[in-house]
Amino acid sequence: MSIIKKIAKKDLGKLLDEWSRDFTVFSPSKASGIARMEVWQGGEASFLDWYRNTVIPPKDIVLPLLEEMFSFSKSEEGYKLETPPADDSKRLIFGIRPCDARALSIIDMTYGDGYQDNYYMQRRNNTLLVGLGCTNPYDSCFCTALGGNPHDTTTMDVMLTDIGDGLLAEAVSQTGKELLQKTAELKAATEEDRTKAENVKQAAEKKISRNIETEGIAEKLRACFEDKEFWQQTAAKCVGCGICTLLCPTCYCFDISDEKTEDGGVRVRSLDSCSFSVYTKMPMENPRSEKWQRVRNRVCHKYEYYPMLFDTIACTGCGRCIRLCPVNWDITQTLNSLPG
Amino acid sequence: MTIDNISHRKKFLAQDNAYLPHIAVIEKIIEETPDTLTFHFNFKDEKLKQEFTFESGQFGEYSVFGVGEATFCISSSPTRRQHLEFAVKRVGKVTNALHRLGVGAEIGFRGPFGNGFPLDKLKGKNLVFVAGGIGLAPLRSLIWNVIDNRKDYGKIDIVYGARSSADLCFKYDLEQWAKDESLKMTTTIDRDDGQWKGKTGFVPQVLEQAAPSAKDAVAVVCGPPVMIRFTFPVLEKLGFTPEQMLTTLEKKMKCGIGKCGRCNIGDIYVCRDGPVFSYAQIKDFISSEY
Amino acid sequence: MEQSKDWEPRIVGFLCKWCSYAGADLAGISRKKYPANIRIIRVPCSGRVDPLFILKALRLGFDGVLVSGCHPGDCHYQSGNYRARRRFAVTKKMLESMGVDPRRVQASWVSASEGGKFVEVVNKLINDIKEIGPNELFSDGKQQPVKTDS
Amino acid sequence: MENSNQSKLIAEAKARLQKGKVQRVIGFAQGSLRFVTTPLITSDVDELEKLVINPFIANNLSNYLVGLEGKTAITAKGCDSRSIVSLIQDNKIKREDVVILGIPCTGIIDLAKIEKLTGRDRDEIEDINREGDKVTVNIGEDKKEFAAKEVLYDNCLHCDVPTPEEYDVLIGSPVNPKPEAEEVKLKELKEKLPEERWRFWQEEFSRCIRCYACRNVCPSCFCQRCFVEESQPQWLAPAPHWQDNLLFQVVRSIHLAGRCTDCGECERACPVNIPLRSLTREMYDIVDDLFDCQAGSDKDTPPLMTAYEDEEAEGLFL
Repeated sequence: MSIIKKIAKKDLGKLLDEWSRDFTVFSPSKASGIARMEVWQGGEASFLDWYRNTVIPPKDIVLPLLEEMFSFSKSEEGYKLETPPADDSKRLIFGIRPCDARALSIIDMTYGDGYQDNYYMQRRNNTLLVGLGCTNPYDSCFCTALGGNPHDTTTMDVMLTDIGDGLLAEAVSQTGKELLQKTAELKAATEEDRTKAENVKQAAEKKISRNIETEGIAEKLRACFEDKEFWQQTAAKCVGCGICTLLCPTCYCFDISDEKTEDGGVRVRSLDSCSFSVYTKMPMENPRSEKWQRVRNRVCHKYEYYPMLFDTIACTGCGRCIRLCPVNWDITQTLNSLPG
Repeated sequence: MTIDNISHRKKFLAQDNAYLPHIAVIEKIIEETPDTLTFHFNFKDEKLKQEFTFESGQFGEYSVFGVGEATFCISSSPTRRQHLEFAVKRVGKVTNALHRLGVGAEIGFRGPFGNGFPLDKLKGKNLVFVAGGIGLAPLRSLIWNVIDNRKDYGKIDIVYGARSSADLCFKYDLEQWAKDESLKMTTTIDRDDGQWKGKTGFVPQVLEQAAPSAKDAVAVVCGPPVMIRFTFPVLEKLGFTPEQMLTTLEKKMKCGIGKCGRCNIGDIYVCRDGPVFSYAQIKDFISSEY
Repeated sequence: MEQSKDWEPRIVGFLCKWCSYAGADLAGISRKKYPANIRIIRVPCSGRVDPLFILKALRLGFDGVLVSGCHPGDCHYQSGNYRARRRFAVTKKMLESMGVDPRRVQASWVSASEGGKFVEVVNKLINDIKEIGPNELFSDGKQQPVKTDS
Repeated sequence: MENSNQSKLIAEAKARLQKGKVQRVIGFAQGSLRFVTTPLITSDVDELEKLVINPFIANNLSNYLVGLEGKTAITAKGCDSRSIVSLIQDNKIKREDVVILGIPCTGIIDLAKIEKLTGRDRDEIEDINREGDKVTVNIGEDKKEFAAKEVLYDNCLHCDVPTPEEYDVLIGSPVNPKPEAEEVKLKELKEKLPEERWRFWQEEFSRCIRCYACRNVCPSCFCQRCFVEESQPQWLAPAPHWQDNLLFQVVRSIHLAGRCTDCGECERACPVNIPLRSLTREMYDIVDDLFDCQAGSDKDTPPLMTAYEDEEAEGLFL
């Protein structure tokens, strides 16, 4: 029997306060000048008034833009390396959207595969996802084309549906079940609430009109890999910046660099982007020196290579790359116009 | 390539954090060419020094702390484990920093990473090694490996070339191999430079003249991309099938373990699925992304 | 600004090799004393000084930056110092508009024979910097990694 | 900017492409999102039907000109025409290789401002109409009316060149400069104490994700290799520390001295809302004050930083 409870919107602040005792709670905020997930500061949960999605995807909570991998110091005995203390704090992301939650499961595939990426996995395993379904998706959203939907529960622990005066909370995972059970304040949802939620879900899904045909898309991309003219034309207006990758919830590529201090230094990793020519540049050559090659790599990585490797398209249709692109380069248009 | 046939990933040795280097000490430096050095090194940790194993063709991520990391294959053979070796051409930030180090300096090493040469598939075969410039480094590990287990293999042909006689690497090995009657060694330089008494001509042409038989043979190719691109067609002409041609690829790498993204050729990650590939695996991509 | 008693400003000077560097040299030869707080980088011409150099010096924590070249009209390369003048002017104005004390970044014309002027310039810069205190523009409380790449 | 202008633009572009006078046309087309336009770069005559002129043609398309082979017809607003001239001054393009289809412009609507004023996102708005100095916004039944100066981009508020100065054809009649409206962001920043100003920028650049959109959309940032990509020496940590983010942007602004035409493209592109134009505008004013320079106003003068007068800026030197 699934657990379904109701949270009155006016009590949401109190609920987040309560959860903040056991978790570092992240919730949507514009305090930094941009919509992103930030540590809950208490007070009224007013973000429901404006929140559609964040600009910075919530992946940055488990995969920060910048992190220290280890520090090194030199003494007479030689170099000594030290990793930062393991971060095993429990986190809870409140209000993560289904597209962004599913994106984490896509990053898990790479970071959990073969050699585990401990830095990421530790944070990921300690992070609870309390998702909030979308009632008002953007015109750039296309999650439904990729097997998701505005109330998809994949990888969530708890899923919330906005039913007007309150949020209907449904446990998805065992952890989510435990969370809801031990949260004292919650009332059980009524049959009427559930009907309302069902209607909300259906209405939201109908609002999404952007679409791509994913059937056979990996094969199509493979077939046009060598079609230089197509990719050049496709890439013509792209300015080659890193917005679509750095702010993509599924993009995980990074750079590693050393930073010196007087007596040693740190090795850091920071998110990187395949849109940059230096990304693949070696001193003597660069296999993707041209913009069209980089655009092709970005598209193919998501829609061809990832399906080949993990049987999953590495895109969840969050639409950020379309919304935030300074020249409105639209990946759905490219995918819908593949030759052949 | 699907998830099933990339299962040759090796278990990482001794520690969980694959991003954390082992400290190693440089024991000897050999000047190969004016811009290439070979470093002999050993791990500082005694236990690791004893237990470290690798396969020919595998690579490591080498750190100069404060400058960064760079990728090089292990150029010594696992059959000769007094120390490990890698060869560095001075081309960028990290390689320049390595060239400034002296004997006794400490570096970081992560690895071994990558798949290495499939020895089980080479056993009993005739082997044709084709290398250019510093591309001999990974092949050298395999060549010594094969020589040290000579009875396991058939005929051996080596074709090695460089731009000029001064650019030939591992001259001390070349001399030994030239004397070794169990193998056929051909060394060439691109253009006659006045001092060179041997063959001249580009590696692919010299290979074509040498014309090793494709029967029961595997060709192993490594060198600059342009040499690789011209060598495969020659091998095909000589009757080698794409499955009979192996190469080891070089790409910009950061993590070495298939996470950071940049070394892909299509859906193949050179660090994780390679660096050793058969031509059959990469021929779809080689013209446009390599 | 709180500062420890023994704080001494660290200054970097980009000196044109034809005039100001020779001027500094002259100051040394003629035993004119100037503080050891200045680290001199010889440049082929003041026109070589990219605004980036100035910003990088501040980023590395230097408390002041001096750019010095030949007097207008005396450039070994005809117009290098004129170009330096425009470049330096916009750099200084830009930094000022962002809230950097303009005294932190100064420029001078010092010829090869003006050893005395070089000493004056350095002393003035150091006194100015002592007045405005250490460069904390790029610090944020935490110790920041300082990259001292070649 | 009426529809007849759009037809005229299409006709002019077609004529040139059909006759082979140009190899391609660069203009604006309706984007894939409501109100948003997108650059159209095409050599296909039929595609030219997609060209639009409307109050949302924000991008500075001159950015695409550098490195193109052959001749190009390009639509250009006043500010864009200055960027083109600036590129000619810098010898990045040749005047004879571009056919400038000039578009007189009375200002571009800043959708972010409308979103802020209405509390609704762009895609929740049905319609936006501009007539003269009035802009009406329809949200469902609700109709809101704003003065144009409330919803135009900041850099349009005291635009010096509403009508392109350099063009081959002018699409429509010239328009006059708008009366100036106060720029709130710039004013607030100028009122801050020096130390507050620096901390303000520290705060702003803590958000920077180093996507380099500001640089990549900038027509004046045409260096083949930017200093941020140098590794020997490495001027900038590759990781986005605010210090390096700020260093990057200050140096970028200085490198643009005499080139930046105040088109505002960097600020528009920034995904994390850093008010970059407050920096570039500062530089625009500095070169105006010091050297009476308005970037891109005269294609026959050398670039600001390569020229000099015998006596200038002397007060700044010891």
